[in-house]
Amino acid sequence: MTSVVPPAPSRSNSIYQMANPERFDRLAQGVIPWIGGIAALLAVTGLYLGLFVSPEDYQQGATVRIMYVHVPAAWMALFCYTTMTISSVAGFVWKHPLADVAAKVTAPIGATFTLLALITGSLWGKPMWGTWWAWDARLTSVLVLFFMYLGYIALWQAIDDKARAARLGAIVCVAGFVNIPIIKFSVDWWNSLHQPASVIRADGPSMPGSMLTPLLVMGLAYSALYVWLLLIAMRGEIADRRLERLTKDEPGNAKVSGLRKL
Amino acid sequence: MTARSMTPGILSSNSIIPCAMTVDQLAGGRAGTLVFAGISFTLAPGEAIVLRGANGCGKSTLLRTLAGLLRPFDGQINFSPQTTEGNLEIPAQMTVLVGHTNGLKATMTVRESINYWMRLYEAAEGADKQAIDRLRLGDLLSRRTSTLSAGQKRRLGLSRLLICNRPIWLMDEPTSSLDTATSTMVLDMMDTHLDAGGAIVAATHEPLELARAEKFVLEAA
Amino acid sequence: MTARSMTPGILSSNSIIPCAMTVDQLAGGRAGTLVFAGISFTLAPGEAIVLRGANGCGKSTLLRTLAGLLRPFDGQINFSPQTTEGNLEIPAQMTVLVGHTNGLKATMTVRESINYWMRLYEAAEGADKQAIDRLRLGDLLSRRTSTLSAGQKRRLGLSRLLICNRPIWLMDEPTSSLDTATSTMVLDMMDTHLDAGGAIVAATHEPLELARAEKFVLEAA
Amino acid sequence: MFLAILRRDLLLSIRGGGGMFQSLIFFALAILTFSLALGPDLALLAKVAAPILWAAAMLSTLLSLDRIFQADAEDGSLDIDWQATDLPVLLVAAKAVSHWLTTGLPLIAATPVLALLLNLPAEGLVPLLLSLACGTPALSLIGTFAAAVTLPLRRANILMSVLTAPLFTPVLIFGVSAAESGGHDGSRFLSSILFLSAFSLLSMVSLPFASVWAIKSNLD
Amino acid sequence: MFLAILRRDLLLSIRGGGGMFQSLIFFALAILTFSLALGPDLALLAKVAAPILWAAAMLSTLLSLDRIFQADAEDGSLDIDWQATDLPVLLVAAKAVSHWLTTGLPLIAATPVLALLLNLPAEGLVPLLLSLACGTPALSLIGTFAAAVTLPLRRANILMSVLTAPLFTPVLIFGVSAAESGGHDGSRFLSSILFLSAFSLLSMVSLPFASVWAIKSNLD
Ligand code: HEM
Ligand SMILES: Nc1ncnc2c1ncn2[C@@H]1O[C@H](COP(=O)(O)OP(=O)(O)OP(=O)(O)O)[C@@H](O)[C@H]1O
Ligand SMILES: Nc1ncnc2c1ncn2[C@@H]1O[C@H](COP(=O)(O)OP(=O)(O)OP(=O)(O)O)[C@@H](O)[C@H]1O
Ligand SMILES: [Mg+2]
Ligand SMILES: [Mg+2]
Repeated sequence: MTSVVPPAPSRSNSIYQMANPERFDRLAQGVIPWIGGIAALLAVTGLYLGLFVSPEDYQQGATVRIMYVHVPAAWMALFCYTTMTISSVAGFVWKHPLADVAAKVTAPIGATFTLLALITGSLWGKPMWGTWWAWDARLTSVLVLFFMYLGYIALWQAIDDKARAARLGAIVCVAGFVNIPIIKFSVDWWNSLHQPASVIRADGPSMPGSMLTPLLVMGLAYSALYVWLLLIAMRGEIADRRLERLTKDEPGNAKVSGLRKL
Repeated sequence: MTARSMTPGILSSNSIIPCAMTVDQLAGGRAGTLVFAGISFTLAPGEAIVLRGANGCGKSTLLRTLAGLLRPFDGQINFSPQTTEGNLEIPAQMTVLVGHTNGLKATMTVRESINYWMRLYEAAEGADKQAIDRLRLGDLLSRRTSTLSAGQKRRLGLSRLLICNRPIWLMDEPTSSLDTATSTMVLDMMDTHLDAGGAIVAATHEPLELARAEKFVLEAA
Repeated sequence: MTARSMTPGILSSNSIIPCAMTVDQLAGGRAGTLVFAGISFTLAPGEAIVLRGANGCGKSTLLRTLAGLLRPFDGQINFSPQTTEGNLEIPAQMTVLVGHTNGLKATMTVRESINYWMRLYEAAEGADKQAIDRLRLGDLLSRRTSTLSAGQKRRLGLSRLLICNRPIWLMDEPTSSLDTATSTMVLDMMDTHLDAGGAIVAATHEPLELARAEKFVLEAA
Repeated sequence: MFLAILRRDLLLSIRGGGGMFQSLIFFALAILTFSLALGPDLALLAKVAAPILWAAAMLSTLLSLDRIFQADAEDGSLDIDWQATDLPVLLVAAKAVSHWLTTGLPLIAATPVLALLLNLPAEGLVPLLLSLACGTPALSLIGTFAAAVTLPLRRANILMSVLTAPLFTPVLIFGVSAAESGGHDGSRFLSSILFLSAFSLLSMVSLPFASVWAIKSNLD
Repeated sequence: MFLAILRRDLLLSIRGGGGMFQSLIFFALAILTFSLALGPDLALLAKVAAPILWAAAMLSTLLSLDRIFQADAEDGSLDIDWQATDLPVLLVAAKAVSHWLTTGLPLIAATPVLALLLNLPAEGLVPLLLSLACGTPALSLIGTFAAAVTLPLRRANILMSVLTAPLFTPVLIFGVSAAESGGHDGSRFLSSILFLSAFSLLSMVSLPFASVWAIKSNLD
């Protein structure tokens, strides 16, 4: 460990000591168009099924169609945070730099999905509950989730040293994970305006198939969209770090001291 | 503990466990940027190293790394305490650092600061008295640290060395803002520590006439 | 103002209005306690005074009183600026103090700090460039001041002297934590200031080889 | 000089989680916390919305006071600024203005969104904003004065709060009164707004000088 | 070591307008301001008393966080304390305990008086106090953790608040739920109190270690 390896120029960019980001980069480059295509296809199918084929709800009328945008967005909001947590743990345990990158770039994507769920939810709430917003456990906890994403992003932005930001981000992310079950079960624990789960529940879905199918297709479309965005963002981040390393290693910046006896 | 409190004054705070430090191919830096690399030396009990070098060359960074306050990027720091029969418990921490800042709380008095360090380091009785005498803090005891002059603050900061009972002193510009008489006194204090089997690494820009010290320059290779 | 901006670079920041300072039976102190009394001296343009004295004897207190940051308990400080035709507006403030603290904002970069001082003192164009060159801050411009080493911070703190265009420099331990090369440079800077008709009062514990300086010791009478 | 200090303070306030976001975040958090604690009763919320917004504005101003002078005094930049100017009242004015720009103004800007979340009736928004616009300058000026008085007591928030709260109270009372009467009670609204403006103006012409005097007595 | 740090922090917190009074004053001020803003409607006050007390407790904890580590980091005493100990978790624990003793405990002590002012029904007091007692330790621990994470960002209250608020929210929700259900809804009260205690216990066994790890990453 000590004398064999020459001192690393900078830990923050140790990602380049491994060949593997290059391999990832090539792999991702090939896969990205395919995933994008799949996402587009699924989205078109899902929207068609949802907007034209599926029936109107006997209570809600046409507004029920907001569901096909709202529900998968809400699922992804939770899913992205879970992914971030898993990547953070992976980055922490196996010191795999790609895991840190994945966690970092998932945050803005997850924040966007959360915002989408919030906006579509309020749009839906106005006709259904007669208000854009209410301080109810479900809605509030999703808002809190949005803030958690923002906090995580702000942490990465505030700390210049990437390695340190990754370490701190990881631990903050894991600590914040306690909120995910609270969001998920908020409708069961408090009497909430929001309706309880009807798809993801222990005793199987309780929704008619004509609504369930487009909803599930939209769910798959959102997931594909996420993977697509994730890969693009990861490539971007890796390119950024490579660039940063190049500028950092400019001659003149590399003044490294050693001891000389007087 | 009990033995100590039964013989007050006999075990002075100078009864340190001598300890050698071996540094091997050490590299370190700040905020992810490498500042120094390939540093190797051995420091035996009774020895001192004086570090010199231009502003920003990494003296403080090196001292903080030796103190365990910065993660080394690479390399090793090893301590080999020389246990004798009497000293069975060896503390994990062998070094103490007095950095650029003195670590004083503005609203605490000099007396309170010293008492705090006594408890923090679980120091032997009498160490406080010795520190106060040695650094001539007697007149200042009831003063808030925020009302001390620069040199008086530094004197209080240095008194911690005598309280903590650690074998290896890491000193960052120890004599800065001290008057000539006090500087000499601090040099004496360092000599006494070396005589007692202690070791010192000090960074300085001033002459610092420490007879037994090896002198090193830290500079861009 | 308009004249200045029309001739950039010609009016260098060294075009100070020379000013003599007369101190008469000055007494002052801290928190109601008298620290010094009966101080009288005259400082003409081109002259320097070096203050020495034990820690806590009152050097910093005297400098802060001269700077107008402490109310004198007694006595007078008078300034007599030597106006020439070109300089009609005489600023009320003739002194600038660089104290123990450098007055830096942790989250501002070096460049931003210098720009701030440029605007604060309404300095002539080019003064920033000169300060940066003179104190070799070029490499550090984009660094936050919190990430500077002790000596680098001091260098930035001293650069304010070259920006503010005041005739009388009050310097509290100017060379503390500076390496030998930089200390020499600061001495040069002081010499240049004296040549340009400025005056200096500096407190120090270090040798400070300022040829033209009168040396005073501040001590209990 | 005035502009230099203003500009620097604005820079610092947006830099690295500086003061501006701090007040804003605190304002939003105070409101979110209270409405979360109050729970999902929409009618209750609408009723307490204006008072809660005013109270939160006052609290976040109160909390931001120790960044007016304390940080500058600790790092030595107050010495520099004080020594740099011939007209210390300009320094104090710059401090008060920058405090308002980084605290009062963002709060006013954030109010419409938060009012929505608090279910404030639409016709109540304009009176609320007006009352805040007339009242917050007084808060900043009083705050600057209190900060100047408590300068030597490092981070002495306790004294600062005790000093400020009595002076803040009239502003709060008339502010809430103006905000609440806005829709329906024209004469009460007008008199409250007039009082707020008079109070702000009075602060503007007197408190900066009082602050200069306080700092002068406190220099050490 | 633990005791030395605890003792010093307690000393500092009562010294010169130190942290303890600061939190207390802020707590009282927040409640007074809000009740002043709400006006003289006693029935309304009684209804919102418990939530307001909880919200004020949470806000004043939030505000006290930057004195946990930031001041120590700035004046260099964190270096000293960190280097003085072989078991850094003890240092963090001392910091969290002293934070609770100087923030959580005084708040609990002040609650009966303030509850009186807010016209809280008498039978609501004990549940409220119980819920605060079970919940505030979690707040102190979470706060210590957040302070450790944001160590290098001097006075980065914005980030601190953004990081802490989400973790505080469950405590606030269950705390209010416990305080409100206390008199009448036994099972909801019990489950909320159990949740609060579990949350505090979980924080106690995990967050000090997480904080040590965060400080280690942050030493500079
Ligand atoms: C801003 C307001 C809203 C937010 C933040 C929100 C949030 C969420 C979340 C997080 C989920 C995922 C729950 C899970 O995975 O178990 C969800 C699901 C759902 N939401 Fe909303 N929602 C909002 C408004 C609404 C409204 C107004 C309606 C319609 C009345 C609605 C209907 C649904 C439905 C039907 C589901 C699917 C439940 C399931 O089958 O699991 N939401 N919402
Ligand atoms: N907190 C920090 N973050 C980033 N870089 C830093 C930090 N502290 C110091 N540096 C940089 O690291 C290098 C080494 O700094 P260090 O403080 O070790 O120098 P030094 O030899 O002690 O100098 P001096 O004689 O001025 O005290 C310098 O280039 C400095 O600018
Ligand atoms: N803020 C203060 N409040 C009260 N007393 C003070 C304050 N600052 C300094 N003193 C006291 O005033 C006396 C003079 O202090 P001063 O700082 O002027 O000394 P100095 O000559 O600059 O010393 P040094 O060489 O250590 O910098 C000292 O006894 C000091 O303890
Ligand atoms: Mg140094
Ligand atoms: Mg001094």
